[in-house]
Amino acid sequence: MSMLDIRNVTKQFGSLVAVNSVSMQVAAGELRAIIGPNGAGKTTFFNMISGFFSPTAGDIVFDGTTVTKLAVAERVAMGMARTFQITEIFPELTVRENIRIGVESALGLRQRFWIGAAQKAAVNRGIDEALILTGLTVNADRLVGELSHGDQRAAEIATALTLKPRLLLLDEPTAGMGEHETYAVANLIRRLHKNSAYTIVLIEHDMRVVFNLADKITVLGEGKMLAEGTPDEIAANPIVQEAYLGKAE
Amino acid sequence: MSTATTTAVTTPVMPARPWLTTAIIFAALLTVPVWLPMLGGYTALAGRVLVLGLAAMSFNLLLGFTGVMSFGHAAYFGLGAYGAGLTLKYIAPSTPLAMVGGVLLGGILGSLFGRLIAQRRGVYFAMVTVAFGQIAFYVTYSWDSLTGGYDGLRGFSRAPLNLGFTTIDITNNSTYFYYFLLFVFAVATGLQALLLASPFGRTLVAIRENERRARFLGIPIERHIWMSFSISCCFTALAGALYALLNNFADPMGLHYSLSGEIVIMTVMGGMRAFWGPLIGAALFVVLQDYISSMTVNWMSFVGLIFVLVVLFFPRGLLGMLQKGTEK
Amino acid sequence: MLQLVLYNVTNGLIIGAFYVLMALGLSLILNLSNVINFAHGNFLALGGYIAFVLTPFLGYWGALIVSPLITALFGFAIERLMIRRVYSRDPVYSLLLTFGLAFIMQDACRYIWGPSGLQTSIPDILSAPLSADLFFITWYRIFMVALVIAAVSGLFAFLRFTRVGIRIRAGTLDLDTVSILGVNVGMLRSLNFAVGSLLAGLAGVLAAGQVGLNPNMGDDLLMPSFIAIIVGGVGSLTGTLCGGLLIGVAGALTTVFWPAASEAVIYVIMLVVLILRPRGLMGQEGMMS
Amino acid sequence: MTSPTLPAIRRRTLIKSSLAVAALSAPPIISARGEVPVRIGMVDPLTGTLSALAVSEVEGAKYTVERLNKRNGILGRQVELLVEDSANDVGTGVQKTRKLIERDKVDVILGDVNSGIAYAMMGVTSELKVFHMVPGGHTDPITGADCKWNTFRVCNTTAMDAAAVTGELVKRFGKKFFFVTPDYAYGHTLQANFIKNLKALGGEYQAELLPITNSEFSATLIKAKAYKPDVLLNNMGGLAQINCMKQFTQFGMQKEMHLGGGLYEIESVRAVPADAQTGTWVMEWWWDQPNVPEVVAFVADFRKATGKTPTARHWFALVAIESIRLAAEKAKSLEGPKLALAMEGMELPRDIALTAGKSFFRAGDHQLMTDLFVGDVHPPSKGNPDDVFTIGSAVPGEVAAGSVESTGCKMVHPA
Repeated sequence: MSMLDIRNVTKQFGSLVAVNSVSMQVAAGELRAIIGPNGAGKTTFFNMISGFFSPTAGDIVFDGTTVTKLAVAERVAMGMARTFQITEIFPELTVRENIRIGVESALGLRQRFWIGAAQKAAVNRGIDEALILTGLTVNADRLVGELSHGDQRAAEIATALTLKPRLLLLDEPTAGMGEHETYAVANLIRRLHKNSAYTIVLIEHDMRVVFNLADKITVLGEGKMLAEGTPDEIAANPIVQEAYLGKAE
Repeated sequence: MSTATTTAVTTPVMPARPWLTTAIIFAALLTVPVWLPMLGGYTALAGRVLVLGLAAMSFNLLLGFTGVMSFGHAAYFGLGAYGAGLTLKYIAPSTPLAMVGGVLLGGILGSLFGRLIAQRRGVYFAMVTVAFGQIAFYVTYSWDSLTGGYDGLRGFSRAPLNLGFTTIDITNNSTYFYYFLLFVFAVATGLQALLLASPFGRTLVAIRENERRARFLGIPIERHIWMSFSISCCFTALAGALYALLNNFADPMGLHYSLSGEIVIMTVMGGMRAFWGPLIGAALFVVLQDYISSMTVNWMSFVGLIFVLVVLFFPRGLLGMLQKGTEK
Repeated sequence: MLQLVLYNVTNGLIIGAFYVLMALGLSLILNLSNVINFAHGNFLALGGYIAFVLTPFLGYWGALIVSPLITALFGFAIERLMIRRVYSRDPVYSLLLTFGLAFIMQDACRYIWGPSGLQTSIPDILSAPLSADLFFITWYRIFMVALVIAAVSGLFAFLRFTRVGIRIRAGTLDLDTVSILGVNVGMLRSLNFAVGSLLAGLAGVLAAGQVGLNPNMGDDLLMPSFIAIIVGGVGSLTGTLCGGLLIGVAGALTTVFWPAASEAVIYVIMLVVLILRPRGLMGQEGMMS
Repeated sequence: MTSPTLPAIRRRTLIKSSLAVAALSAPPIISARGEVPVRIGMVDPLTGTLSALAVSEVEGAKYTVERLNKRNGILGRQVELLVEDSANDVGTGVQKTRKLIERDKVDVILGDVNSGIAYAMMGVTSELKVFHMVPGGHTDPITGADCKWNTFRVCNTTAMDAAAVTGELVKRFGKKFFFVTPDYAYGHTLQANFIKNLKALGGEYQAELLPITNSEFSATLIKAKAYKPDVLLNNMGGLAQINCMKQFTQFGMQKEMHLGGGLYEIESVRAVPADAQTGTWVMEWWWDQPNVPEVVAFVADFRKATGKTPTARHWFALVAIESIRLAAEKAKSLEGPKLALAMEGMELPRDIALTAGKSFFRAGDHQLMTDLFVGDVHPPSKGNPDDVFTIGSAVPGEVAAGSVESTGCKMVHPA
């Protein structure tokens, strides 16, 4: 059974059809990349999956449950986590505090006014795990707002990981990064996928990253699904080439 | 609330040396009856600082630590005062019960209002809170038979504290009453500090720092803003109850939005990102106002000028600047 | 009875027209600059006082025209000197700034013109009642309503047909895009603030003829204006217009049946609207958040 | 209607009075003779809606203190006046009272024009056992149900005003009244007092309660016109009172009924246009009493000293401070309890009472019993801006006040 099953979702804003009847299945443990030229509807598609807004038509099934109309918090509780194109962090807090908020929320402590020693220890373990997994241990006590772009992204991913998500949604994880940082973030994603077996869906512009990481690629264009397949299949697909390079003479 | 504010200040939740700051503040507060008269002050002034300081600190749970701006907090302050006064007048002459009465009245109404407005943000939140505050003002002002209307609620006074083994006379001894205020203040601010250090408190800071990220960590934002609003109202109402005990009187001006504005300026003046900032702001504001209003009838211009100068030149507030200074 | 009701609907529209003048100015500034101008009532008072000073020199009609323009200039200067400095900051700062400004302006009026009320004169022709049967409607009231209608039509025409007006409307919807298109957003905001002040100044001159002048005269109008905006729906000027008229009429109608509740009723309306339709009568979804 | 020179006059007055206040609150100067001066603390709303009245009271107090210091002071000591602004806010008023007593160690407290603040101040003064004089806060309970051993009052109660004016109105115009009353405690009390007196005279009435800050009276006036009363009784206060009268005159209703009410202070009368300078009202003191030589002398002296014609507010402050002097001389002390006892029943000489009738502080409720002047307000006559009132009759205070029992005061002295 697939982890994520999207059935003919459509999103209309007024007269504009941003996403037009797209379907997609992502298997457990898969790393799926979504690509497409600007204005293809990638982010709208992503926002419907994560619950930012509901589709106009169609259904989204997450791990056997229909989540089409559920609010963000409910999807998060079911194990969906995401990052954003522009890094969304708590800039005035340290890396550790950023992660702590995620851990406490994941452990269901978010409305507690008091926690015991055992829970405190569990929280600290969760924080350390996320720090190690993302290689942020050395920067743990620095303010996130002061870190480099790549490290901020890593911190955002670390915070998302605290939720122990069964599905990790990454919106352009390498956007606006230099060569070096892109490499580091791509490596981090690879580790999460290969070593920790996370199911990941990501939107990405950097084709080297996409073709290196993805198990399968979905290509969107003008709100429609253009193609789907392994990196090799996509690379050879004339429709994709046309969408990206324009119609051949 | 958003990352886009250019006044983004890189200060942690608590000052670098929280215990030192706290120790200095309490040492100063404990010795007020000794040093204040020497500087030409008087104990009642310190009482007012404590009460308004508590109100501002309670308000700051919202502004400074949740990133939500209420501009109608005087309403809950005033309701707290009426709650205390009505309890003393109609239920029982007990000072602790009066405080409970004040907190319940301000807290419950604040909580109900909060439920209606938790999904609003920014200036719109502010605007709706002002309007709501004016409803409360209007009702106390008009409900003559219960509240005494325009003339205020009279005919009650704080009762001596009966501790079982002894009775403390806080009715006629202003020094005892000051220490009583200080005790309540310490307990309330202690609770606030614990709250902010708790997981719940951290979710509030998370909402302030980045609402979208907090939402995608599974924090139910509206619910937490509502809870924060309710808690803030309860503490503000407690301050209001103390104000009623201080004056042995409650009047509708205690709910008016001009007092809301003063609470906000105290908070900003002292530093809204610092735990003790609002207290320092309240002290500065109360003393300045007391001094200026004795010197000139045009004190309103000076108070207005304080607002303008703080906003234009000292937006971090006093403690904010000090913290920035020590970090360098 | 029916007659009494009709009388009061008329009266309510007159009062509502006042709220509308105040609230439209507030609303303009709020929509484009995201600032709640707490000093708006003081701009109103200023307009009234300036007209009082000018009347001996320009006569009533001259003062009526010139005073709002001076108020607008003053608003423009205040925006340039102070308010623009806080646009990029947390909204708490703009609130505090206009709040402090309100204190200073009120105190300045008190200092210059005295704490107790001043009376302005209106031309005799305007102070007479329409007729013996319609003794409660003076020509002044008719004149006020006519002027408000003219001002509001003028404002809507300005927003619809002039370059600046169209840009203000566009900026309300999406300021970033407008600035990318090369519009001087700073100047746009200043002009917009000036237009808001102009409306307040006009309201001040009209109010002075009706209830006289005193330093706090704007305070009583500020809260109804907030409520007009909330009820009408933030972001919609038409909403503000309807909100103002609605609460004006509701207040006046209540006077017929339960006079003591005539102030309370506008708060009740706001509560009902917020519970049943949180975005206001004509507000767009999401505008309030 | 309005002269262009008006603002200039106002401005000068205001600056002068604000300077006066500033000077008064400057640090105390030890008097040349070396003894400790008698300190009088005064709390009044110098800012806010009542400021015009408060400024008059402070001027009156300042004049009186200067006059005392030129004579023998109080108990042979110089007198010093310390003024604080209550800003028309209870919390501020209470705080300033504590400041005056605790820090500045004043001997007696005066204030406030706002009855609510005056009442709250009584809590502080009685707690600290300091003598308290309320020169001009009108709410009845101050010398009624909530009376205190240390508090005396100069100005009338609303009950006295209502009783005095009702008789005059019924005698001159008729027994059918229409009340326009603000919907709060003061308005209710005032209306109840009018109705009590009206019923005793066999009258009938209709009443309408309105919000305090009401500015639109047409609906109410339409109802009044339909009722065809002899008198429209305007109980509104401040701006609402004036707007009610303006609309009354604009609608031409003065041809059909008479207008009247309780208090209409000269500070307000002078600030309104001619169409609101009308009706039958109470003046608590009036400067134009040509048959009383003490008044003529005082008015001349006050004008010389301040350039102004004294108002009831000036007189309140004068009576308050001079009475304290008399009581202090009688008690040979400024201690609260002794001063209070000395003042009970004390009769004021005519050069202080400034009226022909008998004036004294009634022991049972601490209320000053003095003549009330009922008469007609009119636009300035003979070009004198202060000549806006003609006395119809003087009603003795005791007649207007009724018995001590009827006030509800039960005076309890400290043990």
